Amino acid sequence: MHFEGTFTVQVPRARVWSFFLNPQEFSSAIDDPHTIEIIDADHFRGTIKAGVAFIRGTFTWSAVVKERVPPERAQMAVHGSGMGSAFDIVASLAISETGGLTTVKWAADVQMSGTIATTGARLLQGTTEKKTNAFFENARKMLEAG
Amino acid sequence: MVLAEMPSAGAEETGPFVNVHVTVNGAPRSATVETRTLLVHFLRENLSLTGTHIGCDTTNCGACTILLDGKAVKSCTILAVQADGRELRTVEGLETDGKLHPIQEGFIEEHGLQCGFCTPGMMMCSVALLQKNPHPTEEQIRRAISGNLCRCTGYVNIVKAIQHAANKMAGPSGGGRR
Amino acid sequence: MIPPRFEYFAPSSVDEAVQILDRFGGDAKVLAGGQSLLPVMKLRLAEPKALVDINRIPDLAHIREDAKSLRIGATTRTNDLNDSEVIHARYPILSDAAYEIADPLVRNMGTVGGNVSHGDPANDLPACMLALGAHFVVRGPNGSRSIAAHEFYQDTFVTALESNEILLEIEIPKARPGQGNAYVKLEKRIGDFPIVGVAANLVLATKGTIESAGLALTAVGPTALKATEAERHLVGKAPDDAAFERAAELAQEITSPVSDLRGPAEYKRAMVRVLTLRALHRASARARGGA
Amino acid sequence: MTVHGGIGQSVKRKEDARFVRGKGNYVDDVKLPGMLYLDIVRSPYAHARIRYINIEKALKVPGVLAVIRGKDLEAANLAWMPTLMSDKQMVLPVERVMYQSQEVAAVVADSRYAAADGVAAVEVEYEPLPVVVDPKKALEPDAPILRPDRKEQTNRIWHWEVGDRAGTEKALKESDVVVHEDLYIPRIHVSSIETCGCVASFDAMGKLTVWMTTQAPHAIRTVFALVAGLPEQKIRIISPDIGGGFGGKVPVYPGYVLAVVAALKTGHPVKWIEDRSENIQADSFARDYHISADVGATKDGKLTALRVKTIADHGYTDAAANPSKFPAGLFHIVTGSYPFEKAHVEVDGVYTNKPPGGIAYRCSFRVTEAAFTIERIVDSLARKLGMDPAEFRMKNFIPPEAFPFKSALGWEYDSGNYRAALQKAMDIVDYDTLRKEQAEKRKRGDLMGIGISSFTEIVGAGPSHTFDILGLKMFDSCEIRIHPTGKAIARFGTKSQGQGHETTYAQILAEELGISSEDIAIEEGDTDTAPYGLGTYASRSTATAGAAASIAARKIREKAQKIAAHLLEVSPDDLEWKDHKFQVKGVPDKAKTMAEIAFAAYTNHPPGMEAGLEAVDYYDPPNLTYPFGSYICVVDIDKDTGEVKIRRFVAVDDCGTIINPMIVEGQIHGGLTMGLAPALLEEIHYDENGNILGGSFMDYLLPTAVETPKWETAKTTTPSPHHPIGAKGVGESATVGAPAAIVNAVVDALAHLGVTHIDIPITPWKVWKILHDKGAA
Repeated sequence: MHFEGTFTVQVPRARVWSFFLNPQEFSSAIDDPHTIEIIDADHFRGTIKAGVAFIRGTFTWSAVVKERVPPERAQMAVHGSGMGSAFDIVASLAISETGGLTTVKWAADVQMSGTIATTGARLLQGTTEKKTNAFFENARKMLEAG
Repeated sequence: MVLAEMPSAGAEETGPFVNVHVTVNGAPRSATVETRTLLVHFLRENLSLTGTHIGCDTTNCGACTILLDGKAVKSCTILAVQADGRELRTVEGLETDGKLHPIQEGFIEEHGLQCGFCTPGMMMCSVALLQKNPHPTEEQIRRAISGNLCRCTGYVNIVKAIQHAANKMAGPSGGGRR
Repeated sequence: MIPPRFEYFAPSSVDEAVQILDRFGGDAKVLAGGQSLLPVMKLRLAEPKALVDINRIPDLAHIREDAKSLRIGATTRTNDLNDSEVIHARYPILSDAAYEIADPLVRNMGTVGGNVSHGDPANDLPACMLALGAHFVVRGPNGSRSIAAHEFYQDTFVTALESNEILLEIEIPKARPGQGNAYVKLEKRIGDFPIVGVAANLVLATKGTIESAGLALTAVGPTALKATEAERHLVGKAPDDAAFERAAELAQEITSPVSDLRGPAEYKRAMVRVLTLRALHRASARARGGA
Repeated sequence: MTVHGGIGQSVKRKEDARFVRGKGNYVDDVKLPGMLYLDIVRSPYAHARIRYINIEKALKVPGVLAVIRGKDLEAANLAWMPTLMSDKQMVLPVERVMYQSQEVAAVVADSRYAAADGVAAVEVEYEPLPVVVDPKKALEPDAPILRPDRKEQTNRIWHWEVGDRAGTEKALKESDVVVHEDLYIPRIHVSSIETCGCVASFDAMGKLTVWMTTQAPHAIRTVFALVAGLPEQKIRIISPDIGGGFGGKVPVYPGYVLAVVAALKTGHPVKWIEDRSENIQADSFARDYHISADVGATKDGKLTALRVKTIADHGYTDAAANPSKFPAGLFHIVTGSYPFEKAHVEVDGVYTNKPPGGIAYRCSFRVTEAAFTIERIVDSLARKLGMDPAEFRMKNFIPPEAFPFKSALGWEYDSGNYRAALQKAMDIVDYDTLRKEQAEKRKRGDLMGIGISSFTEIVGAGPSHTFDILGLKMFDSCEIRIHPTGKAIARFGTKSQGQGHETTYAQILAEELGISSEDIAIEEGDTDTAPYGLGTYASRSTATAGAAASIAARKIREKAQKIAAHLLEVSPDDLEWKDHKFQVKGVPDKAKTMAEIAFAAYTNHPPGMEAGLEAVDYYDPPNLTYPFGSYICVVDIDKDTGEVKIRRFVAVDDCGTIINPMIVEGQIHGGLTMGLAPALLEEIHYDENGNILGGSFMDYLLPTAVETPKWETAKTTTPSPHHPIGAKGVGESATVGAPAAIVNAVVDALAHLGVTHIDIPITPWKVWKILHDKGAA
């Protein structure tokens, strides 16, 4: 599944960059209850209780920053497993600035495997898209709120 | 192979458990089981009534069909505790005093079974149908057994078996019997 | 497939049930018929800490028509809709739907309350409730409230029902003279989830025009969808091909089907039109006293 | 005088007495003292490296006794096992998983529930690897090599061809008309209503008994002996009542091996029963054939040549259950019912990240693929020539007088009368009237189609000169003992999974021995008692073990004749077998029944003769048998939704001599339904990441009683000349013949729009799309 979007905030580019590359900050934009442990600047891991309504389970996850070109682009790979399933996300950001406005172009390739992909295919696409959009929308709001 | 230390060291508590009392084929039966015990496992493993089968895990195939208070239901998708205090009937309860139920006769006479695996569920579903509707049309029969999958027979003879039983159960006034 | 462990409660009153739900704060789940919940638990896609079995609470299973409304209790079994004279005669949309929900055995266990409150966009009764303008009576720690069906469905599996609330009853406006309704669905195979379903409810004025219209769609969006524009278009029109065609087009516009094992999005959208026409024609025929 | 329950009688089935009472004994009904349960951790990935498997939490789950990983098996050299096609497959992976839902570890616990909890607690860390689900992409030069363990660094497992390549090319070039079709037969799953499972138990003497859902218990015993190094006399395989097989219970699945290992290590009996989802997602599949076919004809409609190229997707290992000389099974029966002079077939077996297989789906070794191909493409050819498909077939059939007929690809058809079968089907369905109705409907814009399939099957594998599995020749066996009171027991090397062997074998013996079929007990499936045989699949039981029954019975008759002569004080040559007893020629009241003879065999046998009345036969068939039939399907199509409804389906089958007409009809009904299933409903689909879509009965849709039409059956009878009673076998004919009839009917309904083919399953949206694109919706 591929999702992408763009948003613009009235926040300096450096601030946007630091938000998305700081695990403590960006993880606060995740709606589902989660934990995070920072291994080093490029490696993080934790757990997340993800799902929709009562269809929910705990996943362990790990993330690695694959590309880091401050302050304009970055790529992160996240891998998680739980509920007889696994997810792999490659998220990339392109951050540009014009006239005091910072534009974030994001893309996420999400791959689900296992029970969820097999039995939940009927509902997977919409749910994943919503969660992805919600994350970036939360991020935007947090950035704007300062 | 790695063996667990026995008994499992620091194991969490098992359970929770619950007492389940039911009437099965007219006789009271009870057992203490985990709350999560599925009715089909309760019947097969706790009560050793293995005529009720398991063919899927998604409530589709109907091999586990039994009667719960007279209604045909899929026992793989009911907790044993939900049946507490209620009346169950399984394939083992169809024959009475050494005499086969008309549906059992129908399945034999019309060759309504091959491997026999779906048969108990199919018959229990049919018994419920005939209780509610003693003279079903072919369309009604096909609809009534649409939640019971058979891979061997192609259903034609199952339909005939149910019609056979309907005629027999209806008796002389039912119009079907010679 | 074995469900995970849970605590089991079988309260004998609604208040007791609400208390338990409240105590578990979102980690408990109501068990009605269990025909959607238990399969998900067997797959271990849901692991509630507790199940609150509401089947032992008296008087939650009923179908009653009074001066104002048809009231269906939450633990009424789906098949009871099929067996009810009043439903067949006056609310055939519900028996249309009930006749084809899952299979007869599932319908003996599955409840009307479970079907409408599960929040699965592929369930059939939510669209019927939207078309009929139903209200859901729920009770929580702070007492009862009534939620309109069109405010109930928020997202896939997400409804206005709080985790400490229980659906008690569905309240449907009493059938009026000149009312006719129908539910039409397309399946790949009987008992499968629908490819598309359409619920239509029409009230014809004595002069023959459409006085009010309810139209809702199954399995073509994140929830059952109320086709408000199409409904608005129909009101005041004659129940004819032209009005229905335009309503069908308007209904198509609100859909966001996904391509899956039940067909490509393009097909589903096209079927919304076909089924909307069929549902409207059937509802209209029934409104005029036909079958 | 007929014997009770002899050949040709619709006697009721013996086995039904236990099944209708819920007293069948299926594997999951086996319960032993101290029995443990095994459940399996499966891979969410279709292709991944295993980084680690953490079992600490699982071992702490209450009731969990042990966890088995690949590396535990590797130590005992059991991580890999051979397949029936001399490839190898994993019991548990050590390094990589190769398909989604592959076994990764096994948990042993004191209950089913605890085992499931243990499975949920095992943590596995994977590193995803590139996934190949499309066999055509697997053959591209830059495709990842899925099986680096092999010498040949390619995803092509094998290339196999037969026929006259150059001659076929030439004949096609010289043909007036050539039609080409690409046909994809998707991956499907047999989904017998009982899944697979076993109970493994070692006794105090170290003897292993395994109750197992297997169609071939003897072959399994030998495989276990070879793989595990156990002495074969210390292995007993019991195949109890089987809830449907259809080919899915031929392979050796990892779960069986794991249960045996667990029983050995724990000292307890261990039960493993798979869930439906595991069954669909990980057990061997059928079909997945990408077929490309060209057929030529003269302009007056005479078939000339056939060329077929196929890519066979075998998943990550070739674990098909074909005779070893035929990696593509009997696919070269693809010339079907027609006397092609030139034909050529080539097949490439390919590895992908899917579960293993290429097994049957109620079909004899790729025969459905063959029948579908030829019956589809001759339909296209008839259409191109503007000929009626029935007329075209009638014109081209191998004529009855040409049998035995040697096909262009090397088979010798034993007997057939194809025109008679098609004519009968046309008469029953009232073909001409239907064509008129169709013409009128088409004028009104209504869609209706009539489809024909005149298939030829090839079953009863097989003659020892050509047929073996892992070197084991494909004979089958019968052993008969007549008791002193004239009752009998007979044991066979086959194993019924619903076919009714307890009834039909007794009927053959009743006919041959003059003993009521009710007085003959039939046993199969216990390797400690039954004679060795290759098992039941590919419609081979009647053709092989059924023949063995006749021959063994005739051996008994030889001895019985001598005993009768002794009793009647005449020379054996003075006796004849008539009216199911030995009588003095021309003196019917001087006779001895088998009961009298049997009693004498133990109480008063001739001096110098051994006591007893027993015989055994291992029957090596001289040829295969070639059942055939003609099917006509009538469909109506809803032009708004694209839904296809089968209005009528007439099946005329010829399976030679019929032993029990009731059972034969039942087999045809079931076979037709499993022909309908892939034509309209069933398909196992994978997304590009190798996720299986349709991996449970929620999404993999078996036909119910509502979609299944009221099948109309009829027969012609052309006995097999080489089978002792002229029987051919029938279990699979209908599955082989039906799909083409259904597809041909749908294509026929849409032919005026230029449609020549629609891939199965024909879903409503495929039909709607055609109608929509052609402006006809």
